[in-house]
Amino acid sequence: MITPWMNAHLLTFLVFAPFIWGVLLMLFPERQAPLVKLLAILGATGILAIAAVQLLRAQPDVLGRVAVERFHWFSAVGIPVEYHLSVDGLNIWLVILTVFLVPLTMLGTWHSLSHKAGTALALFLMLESGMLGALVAQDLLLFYLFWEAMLLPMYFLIGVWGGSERRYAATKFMLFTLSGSLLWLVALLYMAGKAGSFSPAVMAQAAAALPGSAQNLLFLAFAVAFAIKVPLFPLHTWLPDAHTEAPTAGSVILAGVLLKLGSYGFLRFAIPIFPDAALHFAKPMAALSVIAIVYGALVAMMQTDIKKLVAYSSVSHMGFVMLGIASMTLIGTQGAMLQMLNHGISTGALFLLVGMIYDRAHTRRIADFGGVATKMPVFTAFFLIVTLSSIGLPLTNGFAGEFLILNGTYLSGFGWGRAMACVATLGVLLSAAYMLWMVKRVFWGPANPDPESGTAHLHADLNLREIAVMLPLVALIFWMGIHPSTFLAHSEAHVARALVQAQAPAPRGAAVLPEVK
Amino acid sequence: MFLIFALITLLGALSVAFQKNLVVAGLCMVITFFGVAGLYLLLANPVAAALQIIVYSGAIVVLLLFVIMLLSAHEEEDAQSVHSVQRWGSVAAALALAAGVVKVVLSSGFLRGAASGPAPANMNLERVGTALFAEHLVAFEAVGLLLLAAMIGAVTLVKKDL
Amino acid sequence: MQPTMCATASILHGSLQGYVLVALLLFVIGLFIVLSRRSVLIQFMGVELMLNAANVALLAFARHWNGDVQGTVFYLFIIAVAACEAAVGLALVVGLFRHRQTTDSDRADALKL
Amino acid sequence: MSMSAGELSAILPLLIPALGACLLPLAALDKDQETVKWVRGAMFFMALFCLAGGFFYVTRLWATGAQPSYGALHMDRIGQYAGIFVMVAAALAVLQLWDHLHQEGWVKGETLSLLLFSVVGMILFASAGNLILLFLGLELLSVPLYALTATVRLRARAFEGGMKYFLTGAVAASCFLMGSVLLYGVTSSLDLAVIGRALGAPRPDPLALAGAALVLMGFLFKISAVPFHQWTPDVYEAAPHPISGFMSVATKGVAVLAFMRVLGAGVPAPGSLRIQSALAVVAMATLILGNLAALAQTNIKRMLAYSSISHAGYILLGLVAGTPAAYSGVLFYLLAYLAMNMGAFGILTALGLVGDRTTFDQVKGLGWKRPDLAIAVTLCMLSLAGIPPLAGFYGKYMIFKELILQGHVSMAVVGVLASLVSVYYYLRLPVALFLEKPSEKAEREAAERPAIKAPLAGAALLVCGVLVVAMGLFPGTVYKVFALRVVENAFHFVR
Amino acid sequence: MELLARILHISPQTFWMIAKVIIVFAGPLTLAAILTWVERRGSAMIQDRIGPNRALLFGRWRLLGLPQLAADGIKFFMKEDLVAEEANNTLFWLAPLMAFVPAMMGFAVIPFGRDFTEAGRTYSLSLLDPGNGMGMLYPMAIGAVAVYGILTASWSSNNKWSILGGMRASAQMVSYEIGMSLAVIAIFMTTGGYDPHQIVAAQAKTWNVFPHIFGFLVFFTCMFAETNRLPFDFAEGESEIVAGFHTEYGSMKFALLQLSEYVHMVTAAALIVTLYFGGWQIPGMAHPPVLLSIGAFVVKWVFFCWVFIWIRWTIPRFRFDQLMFLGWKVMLPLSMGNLLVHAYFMHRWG
Amino acid sequence: MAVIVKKVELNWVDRTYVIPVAMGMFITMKHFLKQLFTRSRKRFTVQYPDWKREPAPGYRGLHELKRFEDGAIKCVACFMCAEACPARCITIEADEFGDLNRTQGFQEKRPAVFKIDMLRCIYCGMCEEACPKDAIWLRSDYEQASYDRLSMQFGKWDLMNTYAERDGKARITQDPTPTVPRPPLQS
Repeated sequence: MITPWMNAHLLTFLVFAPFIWGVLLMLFPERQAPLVKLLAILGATGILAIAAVQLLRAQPDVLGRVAVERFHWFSAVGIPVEYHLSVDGLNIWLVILTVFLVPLTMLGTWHSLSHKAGTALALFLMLESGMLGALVAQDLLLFYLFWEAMLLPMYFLIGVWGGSERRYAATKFMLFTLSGSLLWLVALLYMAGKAGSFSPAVMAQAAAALPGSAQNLLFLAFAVAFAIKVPLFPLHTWLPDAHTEAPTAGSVILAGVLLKLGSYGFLRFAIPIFPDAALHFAKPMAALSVIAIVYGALVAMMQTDIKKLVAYSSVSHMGFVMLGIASMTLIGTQGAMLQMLNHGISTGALFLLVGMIYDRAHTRRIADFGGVATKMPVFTAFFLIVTLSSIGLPLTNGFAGEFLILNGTYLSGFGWGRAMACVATLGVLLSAAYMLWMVKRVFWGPANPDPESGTAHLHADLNLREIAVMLPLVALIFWMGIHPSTFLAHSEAHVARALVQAQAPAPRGAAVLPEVK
Repeated sequence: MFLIFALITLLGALSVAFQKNLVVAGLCMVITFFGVAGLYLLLANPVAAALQIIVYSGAIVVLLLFVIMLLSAHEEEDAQSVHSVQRWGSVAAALALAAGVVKVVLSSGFLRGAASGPAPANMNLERVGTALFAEHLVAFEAVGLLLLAAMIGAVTLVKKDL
Repeated sequence: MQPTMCATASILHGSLQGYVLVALLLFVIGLFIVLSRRSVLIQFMGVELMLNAANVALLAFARHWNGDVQGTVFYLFIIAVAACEAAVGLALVVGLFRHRQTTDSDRADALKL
Repeated sequence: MSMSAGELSAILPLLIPALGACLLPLAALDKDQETVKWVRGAMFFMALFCLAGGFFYVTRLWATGAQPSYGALHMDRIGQYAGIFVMVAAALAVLQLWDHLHQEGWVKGETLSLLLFSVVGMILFASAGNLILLFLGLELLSVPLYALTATVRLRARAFEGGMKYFLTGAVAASCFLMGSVLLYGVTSSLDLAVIGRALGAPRPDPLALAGAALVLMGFLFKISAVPFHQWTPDVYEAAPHPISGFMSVATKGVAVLAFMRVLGAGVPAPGSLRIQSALAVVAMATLILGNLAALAQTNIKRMLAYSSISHAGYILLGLVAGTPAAYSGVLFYLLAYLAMNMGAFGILTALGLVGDRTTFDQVKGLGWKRPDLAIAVTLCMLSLAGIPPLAGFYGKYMIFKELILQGHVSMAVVGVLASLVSVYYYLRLPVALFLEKPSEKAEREAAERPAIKAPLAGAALLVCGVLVVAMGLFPGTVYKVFALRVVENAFHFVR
Repeated sequence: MELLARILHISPQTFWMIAKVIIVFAGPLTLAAILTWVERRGSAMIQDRIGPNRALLFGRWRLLGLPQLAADGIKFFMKEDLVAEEANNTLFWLAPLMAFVPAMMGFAVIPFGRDFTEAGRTYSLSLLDPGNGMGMLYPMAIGAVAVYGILTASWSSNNKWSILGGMRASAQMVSYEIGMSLAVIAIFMTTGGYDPHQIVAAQAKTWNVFPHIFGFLVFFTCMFAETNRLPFDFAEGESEIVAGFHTEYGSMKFALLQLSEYVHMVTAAALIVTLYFGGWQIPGMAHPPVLLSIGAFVVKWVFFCWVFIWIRWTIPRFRFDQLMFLGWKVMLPLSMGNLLVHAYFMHRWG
Repeated sequence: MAVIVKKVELNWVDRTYVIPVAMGMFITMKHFLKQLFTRSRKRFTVQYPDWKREPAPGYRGLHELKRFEDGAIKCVACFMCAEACPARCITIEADEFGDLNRTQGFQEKRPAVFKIDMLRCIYCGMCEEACPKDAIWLRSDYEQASYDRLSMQFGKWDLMNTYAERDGKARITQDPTPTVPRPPLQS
């Protein structure tokens, strides 16, 4: 009896089950924290299981969608708003990534939530709801609702369970994100007024009828909102603060999923609705992405805090994603898709590892460590694998994504594309530099002799729970590096469709559409 | 006659504005009200004139003076700081407003075109009463409520052992 | 020039224009009192003058519309309202005075940004 | 002289609370009201009972779709909407008053009576069809509020706030009156519809314009839009918390409703076009000033007061857009505003912040003690900030969308930026509640004070929180059942 | 009338107006002056005394003490005119006038005799002709203003007692005016008009005092309050506040204040007669001759003036809280009840 | 000696005031009518300038300054009366005469000026109470009126001579030399 219902309302279930589960968890008293943690992890795992099984097993329909829900929700002020959720090739892996990361993170941070764990986990589940909702929403207003709804749990996660500067970081995060999205809302409402609908397809038609300058402005409003989330270079300043101050779990999810929503927004909405404008702005976007790559890497190199370093490496990596999207080529965009997943996995894993060492040493300063390898060999092994993946060593996932992106950029239609690809390649080198330098300073060499140092506090290597968390991640890293087409296959058609709209007026770009397989 | 009453009204009001002494200001108010009542008489509305005197002069200002005497606040207190900005600002604003008013009145086509028609019969209580209880019954009841509310409010505010 | 002279003359002789002018000037004076004076009681008088100004205009208009009885009815209501305001306002003045021993609105400054 | 059933049904929603208001002082005559709990309970129950009676009556009217009128009193959709709106707000306020007055040690039946009078005035104001009733409604709603502001006489600031409210309110009422007199003079009619038609003439007389401007001032004062807003923070700070909440919600709402009736009576034309542009300027100023001033506040009540000013700005934006859809958006917004602002003010009572101790410092860390209340108020705050998917978002959404559709994109941008600013100060309350540790002094004080019990206020707050969420989840239903019907049935200019 | 007018070379209306003004101003004023004597003599007799009898006219005729009037007048004129140093000079001077003038004005609407027609013109025996639209509202308005004389006098004296007197007077006037108005309104209602002429004409059959006995009681009591006469003379209650509002007054200003009280009394008596005792009507005579009607009016009028004095020397002064109690909790409900009962009966049978 | 005042409880008839007032008016009218028909000579009133009543023994009228048999003033200018006077109407200037000490006993002073402002005096008798020498008495004379203020300032001689005629003493206008020994001061 539950199966047919589940099939019909799978997405609704996916979106709202974590939320309801979280609300239920909040009802437990504080002293039963272990039980709550267990329940939370079980719930999240259950959702992961359902999502993975149901989504991957389902047969896609004509439009490549594996699950759809669509009905009229309400129509305030004359414009109908639809409750339209669907999972297709563009978002299926992101959805699975999300449901995958959440239980892992919860398990990985079992001990790090010292107080009010129940509330934190509940917020975490609510955050999962928001992210899943935003990923599967196909109606722009619905998307906007989920988009904003993600903010609050994250805000409180940073604000309550964060580090010493948590209020500053949380407020900055909130205001940055909101300022973008509110302006976007204006553009959104404008478009909705023009189109009479919140459906992206209808909107795209309406947008095509608008004059070019209007399109550009509207696209900018969309793009700025998404770019803040990504974050693209000049708008990135909230990210290091948020990452540094957030608790480990928050950082993982922030890096793993939240940032992806920005680039996903580009792919799903901004570019399909305003293809002309997107093309018009492709070059500046690419330029900004390149700056982000190089700048992020350079700044990361200067960091003394491991977590901040990882945070800036995020800026750099997300710059790759944006570069791939901005290249407006199938190959580049596919690379971006892959890079999104890569970054989710590897940076998430990095943050988890940083959290693990922080739980032991209570410090994250690079200078406080040294010779960790001697004390924690298993941990070092995992860290090294993830680092290499982050650098983009062939056979790890990072390589596949970055390669495709650089390839796409090189082939992109606009001028300076090759130069940009070259400069971006520099980013890869730099990432190797900062990561390996950090690894060297932290893990190798003699143990830090200072009894107050972080190394001195490291007494135990990873326990079984932590290994259990890391193993699937490492497995994924290699799987994606060796056989990326598992992940690329789903999205190809969609990316192509999105890009065809963008490329149509510019046959020059269409000419360079290569076959991936 | 109009001119006389109008002048009484306006000069009375002006002297309220510039009178330091609260009681004298109150008495100037009474003068103003008399001027206004005179205007009402000229407007063929003796009922209004009588009520003006009964209610405004007979009740409201008496109450006001009563409070002034009760609080023995006969003189306006001296300014704490030099409020010349506020003072002159309000003078300027008032002058500007007055000029605006004159302009509006002079430029109003409606007023200019208003010929003084045949003098209507004096307003009397019968007509007023009929209108009051036929058309405006709801309003009348509302005023009753308003009075009650004001009474309860005033009692609530100042009764010693409420 | 001529119309102005004419207007002046008709105002002086108590045309509708004249009454409205007097009413509005009275209104402005009342407003001025409220704005410029410091004593709450005088400000209160200013409010009463403003209500009166409305009354003058009202009855002038009522007369203009052939002795429209509605105007007088409205006038009655306004008087009642003025009485209500007087009651509550004076109660507030008395209460304020009990607390702070002043009727000066400038000194009632406990509530500020 | 007998009344027809229709006339009776038109006046009954006013009559029920009025009856309660008249009877309550009799109950309050009992000198034992300070000591005997059941007397107090009976008074509060009576007030709630009257409100509930009125409420059910109006909702029945609403459900049947009847729009009776009695003379110039039109109990049409606007009136009924106002009735529902005001009575819900008043009921929430009464619930909170029970706790607040006990905390302040000033439990008086007269307070409830005045509240009910104000309720009657508000409904009258919103359902008035001619200038006389409109003015009387205005006075009947304000005069009790003047007194209510100063009602807890033990507080030193009470009278000051009351005095300020009275003086400014009386001046505004005088302006309103003068304006309506001028309108009457030009049109020879007191009927709003006739006046509206006359104002719609291609070139209205300057006198009529002056009158319209003065009337507009009166409304703007009640809505607390910017040049006429100075009273708001002082009065809200001085008044008892539930009364502040009630004032901020009901007064504004009713003023907007009445204003909509006045605007709706006149067919949009050159005259009203000028009013629209004036409104636009006012709305912009209100938004900017309200939000910026709210940033600087340390007192929760003052912050909420400035926030209510800024919300006046959003509402005015809706009126600027001026289409039926915008009007219905405003109506939805008002409902949302009712829930969220009553909740926001409710937290003060629910946490037992007595007197002037309503700064952010006083609530630091209290969220973990009463998580249910804190979550509810956080929801209200987020809704005030317009964060989806809560009720406040949809209100803003509808207004902004109409605004954009009408081509006022820049205004929408300003509005959006303003609401961005507002997020900062709205978050300060959740931040203080959850994110900050109480200062040692506050903890010591809290330990010395007896435990605060505010079950009713807490319940009211939770109700508000639930309403905020519910309206966020089912905006379509609320919109269709409440907001749209008003516009469909009460305005005759739906295009 | 025509003849007299022609002799004076003015129109009959003007002549009649002048004549009326003279009558209306001279009549009450004279009566008031005489009343001061009556008060003294009457009080003396009530208290088993003789009263003033020392002043002799031309050193010979005692005339029951009447020359005392002239002596007093002369004395008032001759006395030194003192103004307290801290007093507000202007208002101190104006106050007696402000008390006196309204007192004189109140009489203007009272019809003191039957209208008569001569040479096609109707002459009505009241200063303001009927149908002026003010009717009985006029004396009520004037009565309302009368308090300013007392208030101004009391405040401008800058004397504690005076101010207390003034405050009492203002509170008292405001309180009693309401009951009074409601009582009068009941009469308006039953009469169907509010012009004194109409009211008098409507009393041809029955005087209002019979149907309106409660209204009469209220009105009568309120008149005492409005005229500041004992038992309600709180403005000057000399046992508590020296001489109240006129503590600082002397000489002619005091005389004016004192006289205004008497004029008030005269007007009040005339009002009572007009409203409740049929004015100039004589029971049993439908159309009395004009002079007879004037006579009837004067007789009633003088009688009520005497009643004022009579009561003064019978009843002691109330306490202030009793006064307020009486005004708000007895007079007001009573007059309201009166109004409602009459309204009911009119609705039922009228 | 406390007086117990019983609170009068009014019944409802009394509280209407109407009937009691009517009764009172009836009483006053009775008096009025009775007087109206009584000849004035038969009324109780003392028609003052013509008829005068002898004041009661304790009456406090105009002051007298007492003197010894030799005519010298009893007052020793001790200022007690001036101090005691609530109306502050007594002005004294003392005069020393030490050389006459022996005949005078221990008395060293007498008033050079003893003035009472009769416009201020309230005839309370405090000076009489205060006087250690019984030198000032308030007696029966109550007819003091004059046409100017100055003549209401009673000096030492006025006060000593007012009752002289009535008591059969000579009027004096200067202090006589004391001849009779004074009684010694009581300690």
